[in-house]
Amino acid sequence: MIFERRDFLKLLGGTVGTVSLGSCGRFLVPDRMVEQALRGPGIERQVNTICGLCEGGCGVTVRLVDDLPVGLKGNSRHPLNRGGLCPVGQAGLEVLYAPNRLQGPLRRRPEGSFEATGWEEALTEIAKSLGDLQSSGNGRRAAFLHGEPGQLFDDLARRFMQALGSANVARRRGETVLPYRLAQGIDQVPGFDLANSDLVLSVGLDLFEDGAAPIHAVSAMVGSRDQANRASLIHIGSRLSPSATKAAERLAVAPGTHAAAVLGIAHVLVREGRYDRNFVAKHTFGFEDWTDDRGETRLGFRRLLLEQYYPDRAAQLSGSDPRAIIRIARRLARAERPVVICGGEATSTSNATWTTLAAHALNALLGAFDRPGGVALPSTVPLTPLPPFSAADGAPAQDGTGHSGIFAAPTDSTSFGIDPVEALAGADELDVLFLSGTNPVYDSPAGSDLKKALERIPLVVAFSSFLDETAAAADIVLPVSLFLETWQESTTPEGVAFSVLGVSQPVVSPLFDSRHPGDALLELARRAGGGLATALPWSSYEAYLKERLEGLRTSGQGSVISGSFEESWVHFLEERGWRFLESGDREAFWQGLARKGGWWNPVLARGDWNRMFRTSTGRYEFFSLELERHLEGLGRSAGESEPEPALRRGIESLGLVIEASVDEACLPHFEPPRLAGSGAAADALTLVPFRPMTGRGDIGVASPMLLEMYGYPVLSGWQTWVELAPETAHQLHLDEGDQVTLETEASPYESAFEAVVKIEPGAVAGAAHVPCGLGREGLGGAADGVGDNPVRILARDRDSVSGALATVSTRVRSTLIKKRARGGARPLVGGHG
Amino acid sequence: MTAAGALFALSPSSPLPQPDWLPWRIQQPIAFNHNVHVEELGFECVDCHLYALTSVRATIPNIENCADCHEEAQTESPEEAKLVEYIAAGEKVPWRKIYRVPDHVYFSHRRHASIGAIECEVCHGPIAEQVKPVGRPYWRPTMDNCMECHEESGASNDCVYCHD
Amino acid sequence: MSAEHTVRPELGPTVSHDLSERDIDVLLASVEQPGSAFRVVTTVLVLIILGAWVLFSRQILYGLGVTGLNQPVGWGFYIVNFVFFIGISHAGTLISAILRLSNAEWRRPITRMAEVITVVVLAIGAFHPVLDLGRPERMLNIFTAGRLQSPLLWDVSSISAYFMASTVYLYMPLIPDIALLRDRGARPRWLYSFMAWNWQNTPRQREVLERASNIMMILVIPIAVSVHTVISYIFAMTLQPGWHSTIFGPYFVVGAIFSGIAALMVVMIVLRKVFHLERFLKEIHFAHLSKLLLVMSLLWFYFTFSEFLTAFFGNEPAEIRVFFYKFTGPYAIPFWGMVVCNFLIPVVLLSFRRTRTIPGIMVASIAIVIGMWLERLNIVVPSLANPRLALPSGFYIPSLVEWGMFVGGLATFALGFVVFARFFPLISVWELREGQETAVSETAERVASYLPDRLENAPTGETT
Amino acid sequence: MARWGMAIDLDRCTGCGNCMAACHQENNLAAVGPEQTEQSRAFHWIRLVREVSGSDAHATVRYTPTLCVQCDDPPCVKVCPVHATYLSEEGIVGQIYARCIGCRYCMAACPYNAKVFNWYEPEWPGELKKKSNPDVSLRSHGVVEKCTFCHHRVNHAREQARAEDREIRDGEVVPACAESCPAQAIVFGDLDDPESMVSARARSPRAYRPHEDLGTRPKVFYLEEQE
Repeated sequence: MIFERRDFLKLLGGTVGTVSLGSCGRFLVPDRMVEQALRGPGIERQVNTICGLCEGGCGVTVRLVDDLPVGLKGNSRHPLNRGGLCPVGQAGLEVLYAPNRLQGPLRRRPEGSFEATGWEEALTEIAKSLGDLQSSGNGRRAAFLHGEPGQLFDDLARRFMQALGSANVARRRGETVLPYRLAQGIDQVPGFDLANSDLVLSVGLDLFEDGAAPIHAVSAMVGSRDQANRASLIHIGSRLSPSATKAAERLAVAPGTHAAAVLGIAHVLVREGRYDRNFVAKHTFGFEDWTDDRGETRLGFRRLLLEQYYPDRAAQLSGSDPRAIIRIARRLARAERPVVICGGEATSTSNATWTTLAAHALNALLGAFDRPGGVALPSTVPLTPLPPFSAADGAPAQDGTGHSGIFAAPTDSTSFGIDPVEALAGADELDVLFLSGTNPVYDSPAGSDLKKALERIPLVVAFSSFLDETAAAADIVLPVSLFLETWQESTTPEGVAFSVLGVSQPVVSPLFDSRHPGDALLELARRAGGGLATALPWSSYEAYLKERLEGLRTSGQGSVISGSFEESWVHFLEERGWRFLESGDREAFWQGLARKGGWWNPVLARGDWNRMFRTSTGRYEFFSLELERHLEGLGRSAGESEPEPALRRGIESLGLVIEASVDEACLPHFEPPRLAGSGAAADALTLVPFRPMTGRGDIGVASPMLLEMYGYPVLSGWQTWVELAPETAHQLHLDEGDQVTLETEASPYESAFEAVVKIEPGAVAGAAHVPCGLGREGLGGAADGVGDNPVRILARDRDSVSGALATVSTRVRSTLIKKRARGGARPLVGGHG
Repeated sequence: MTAAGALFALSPSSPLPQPDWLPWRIQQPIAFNHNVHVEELGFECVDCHLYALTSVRATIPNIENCADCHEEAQTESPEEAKLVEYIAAGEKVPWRKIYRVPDHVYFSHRRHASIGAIECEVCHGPIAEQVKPVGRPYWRPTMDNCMECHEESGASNDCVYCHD
Repeated sequence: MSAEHTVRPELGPTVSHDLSERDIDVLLASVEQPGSAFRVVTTVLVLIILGAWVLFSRQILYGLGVTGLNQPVGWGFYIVNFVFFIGISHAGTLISAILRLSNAEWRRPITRMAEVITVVVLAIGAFHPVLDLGRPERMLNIFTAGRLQSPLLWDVSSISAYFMASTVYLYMPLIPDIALLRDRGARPRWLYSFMAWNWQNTPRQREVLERASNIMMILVIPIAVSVHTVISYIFAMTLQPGWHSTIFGPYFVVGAIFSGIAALMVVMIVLRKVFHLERFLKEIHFAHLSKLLLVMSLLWFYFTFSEFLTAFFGNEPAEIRVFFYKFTGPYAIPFWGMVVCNFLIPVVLLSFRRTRTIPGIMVASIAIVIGMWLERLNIVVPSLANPRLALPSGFYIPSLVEWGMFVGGLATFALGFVVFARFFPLISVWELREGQETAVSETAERVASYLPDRLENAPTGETT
Repeated sequence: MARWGMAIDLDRCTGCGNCMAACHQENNLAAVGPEQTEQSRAFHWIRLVREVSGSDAHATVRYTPTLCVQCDDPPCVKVCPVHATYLSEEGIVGQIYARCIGCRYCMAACPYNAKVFNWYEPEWPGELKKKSNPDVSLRSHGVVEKCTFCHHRVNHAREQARAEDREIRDGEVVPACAESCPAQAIVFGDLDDPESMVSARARSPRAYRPHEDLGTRPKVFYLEEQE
């Protein structure tokens, strides 16, 4: 098209000379591209790649005019999003060109401020430290925390640390896998086959905006289906999210009480006998009362349900409506292929593990395992295994010699795991810390502690595209190339039923002096030499990816992402035991993979119950024997030797109030959520932080568009809001548009959280829902000083069992600081036209 | 009257040849000779303006194209010597565009030259006969001019076809 | 009412008294002895106007963003003031034409001021839409690419016609007075001798002037009516609730005349005081005008009542939203303020002889001017603030720039008068003189013609 | 000649906001910033309008993607004094930014509040302007703008179709909002072609047009939610 119009380019053309005479000598858009754009023929090209802005890894198609990217859209062939693209993905180019991106490596001066440095100097310095650790055998004094979406990067980071002799690697992820381990014996969040389900019960998860792959949920449940066989959604939650408004049935429950409602539903299913008897009989454990080794009768799930969770009580516990509970249960029973998915606020509480167990138990009652539209385990991605290596000090890190890393739960811990940020904040004896793709100082309640810990660590290396809160606390900040500038991969997001591996290819050469963290790690390994260099021999991250992904070709499984016809053809062949061989040689396969944007395997291995249930009983465990063992172990370490008292002691150490029997603790049951702050005060609200669609991916706030439409469902932009139910607002004498502060008992006044009131009819009374992602500082972009960060005032609490962070943990009081100045609500009207 | 006549003669819309010193006469860095290339050497327009039929912009050829023949001087022409210098230095020739439309106008060469089968000469005039670069458009791309031609040729004058 | 002015028919066509030289001195005092007060007032007003333009320069630099306008309230003070000022303009030419046409003899000292109001205020009002344009530099597109289908273009035509007609209509009766000033040697001489158009007061000239005036006064009435009707069409031609109303044409015209007379009264009272014109602008004039005002107030109420009753009774959701936005919502204060100012205050003050005094009339008139401004605000903003779709209702808080331009507009209005008074007599000298020469006899004749014919003059059936 | 129209299936729409973002990027909309947003000047050519019925816990909320409905009898076109907004041959209500004088009469006349105004010169922090779509001109301050049904995409499709000497196929033109919708709630096409997807949806018993009572004959159809 006519590019002269682009006055920026004219301007740029004019200033290229000036800039090149200037100190840096870097052009944001290379000369060649400016020239092309000004005079080029206007030839359009479309390149498929993967969005790297959140953990979802949707396929995107980049539109380039004369090699300049001018638009992003969803890749219509990508199995995850099928052409859809969320606002954050749409903002990809705004992030790419964000004026506040880091332009080169930064190094902290002794007095504290940053100075620009080069990659050469920065890498040399880091490599030196690594070399020292290596030679002194102090590899364990290094740690690596990352939040990169791809499994392959995680592998690389682990190998890197392992070669260094350290087990201190952790990846921050969305959902904790513990409940699935307890019930199913698997170490992953299983897939939920939304695309074939006819009824999805979402417990706490705002399926269409939150979760690992919301666009996948929309396209699988609605987009790719016609009117007749669309999946209905039932939503159990405290907030009236857009998902909740679209749900066919909605059950409003008080924050943290989802389990009660879910168990109420289970009660109805069981009492009316409308559960999958066949599945329960064949593949589950602990449904009926059972007798243990010592001959004692233990409580079964059935009896627990029937005795405890009759709808009236379930409704009373969750503050919901018994009739709705019965209605939902019957709807589930009527459905042919229902599935239950749990997440979001339901798994952000101190009782999250039991809540997830309860929700997952519904899947078991419904026989949803291993059938279309149910719970599935995505097939393993057949990556080329990493070549074996021996670590520098000859001792692989997790060798059982006692050093299992700082990210493993300490031996005296009551919970299975520990939140990696808390672990890091509490760790001493660290010399080097790598942080990549994560911003815990900002988004973790332990952030302030972490910040102090970072000051103690001699060398903190942060990989980041922006000088975010965490990078600002690092010693060396290495700028990261964005997904449009580099090779990158993304692996199956949590909860997706098929396996997918997206490949992101560079569309433009890096605009700034940035690299992919993988490239930097490989370079570091080379420089540090020794075991590191032998363990990580690849010349570049691209070469590493190429080698690992070669396995996809040789395995003959799955196929490169393709159109719907080809895709169903592959499906057809593979279901009948055929193997669809990808086009010939290695290079051609790699080219095809890059061109199409990825690989996927839609085929689900069916009937493999040993893979599905890897518990000690080989069944789905309503009664979790592993949990029992854990609790008993806790009791034993506290000095009890007999199983029964040990179990009781173990439960006590969790700080629970289970009255009936100890067996309940090992079964899905309702445990009241722990909420810090005075619950007695009449005006206390439960603070429920949520992640809006626009808040996905921490770097989303680099985009003015996202900020402007941050709260589009409640017509809000550039501010943090708090959603209150009408009756709650009325009680507190608040109106739409009022500005309030939310204070915890612990928080001093000056750190009180500020927000603007939005009245949400249909939200649960007594809850204050606030969006995360705003209240940024020091990013240097549009987001600075916009809104507030609720994480700041959260009480630090964790899930009693898994040790994961609990963010629905705090009670707050609201104080009006400013009445609505103008605008605000109008009499609301229904109907249209 | 004389003054008015002179003004008219020098005005950008005058059909008379424009002296080089007029500010609105666009000067090119090299006095390219279309005549030699087209009439004598037999090049077609699209041999150098590669995208005239297939894309939005015809593009002005630059050293990549010119280097095919002019890596070394073919003649004694001082103008060619300049080009050879540019090529040797690997520097782009800063050609200046003569036909421009504003930002809010969509003009596609393909639409006109290829789909509409309009000869290049209709807008660009007898460019092939020129021994020196032209200093101003033969046919000025004003809205009136566009619409007149559209009217005559039966093309649509609907605003959104060209404005966005 | 003094006795000497009471003309009884039986006295016949006698001239009761002449306009003395002293009277003429008083009438021309503002021109001949402007004094330092003139300079001070002019300076102050010019400073205010300059201040407004300094504020406005921000709008020129940055665009309309400096106003308080937004989506959905895209029109605000500029349009409100446009309608308001154009409304005021109806005081003048229209009133004066009607009074002249109906031979209302008491008009003579009033018409000039009325006509000046029209011209000054029209110029100010017509400028407001230009202030309101996002791209004023493209204003000429209206002429090069105008579409007659747009009510805005009707407006442009109608207002420019009205402005032309009013200017001519102001100027023509001014010629004999300019000639008088020329003859008295007022400075600057070139101005008066140029503008006097060689007026020698010959019978032929008088005849031409009279005929031209007659044509103009007939011409100007439909134009004036069209102006405000067409302005109302800007609103009424859209589908917006609160605007899409057939009553709007007459409603606007009535409102315009109403506000115009009130503004005229204010101007008359002020100038009477400033230039000591008590002997010329007498209570009888105010009494007549205030009765007219009272009638207009009632008429205004009638229209308003009809307008809102239909909206309320119809109970159409979009309409009723606008209705309650005004009655009980955010615009309750402007709305009820308007009712009080336009109806309660004037009706109470003007109905009773005890309050129908000059101060009473002044208060009522000022109230009406404010009330009518509020009415324009009530028309423009609430309809825009209440979209049909389920959007949040809009709000509008005028910015400093808009207030500045409003004050600047008022100052320009005052300045217009000051400048006019500096150069031209505010009361038509020759018309007063003519009145004294001929009016009494003409009136007597006319009145006699209304009375039963005398027997001896009666046409007899036999003769025909 | 086509008569472009759109059908939005509210039963499919999940209120995800992707259409807003896609439109924003496709049509080079500039964010207006916090102060202006506070002043109610933020704009989107398509936005999710939220309707709440009732005010208690049983209240329901629904989201309707709202855009210029491209009336066949557009109230805005009637009032434009300078032919800056007009009804094109193919039924798209065009907005010619270079002609617009910024009187905002069309905004006042539009019963759908579909038009927005550039109160200030649009701002592009840093180099954000670089990512702008070259097919869509950048607006300046003081002009009205609105959804164009992505008519630049229509033009491209028409050009392509004519180059291949054929008619534009149904589904060949996809506006940015429809393209990005993961629920495939938005269908675009020729209303005069009875075979087209959009005609089929427009004939659905669930179909309605916003404010049909006003006689504006919109070309955007909504399909009522079921249940």
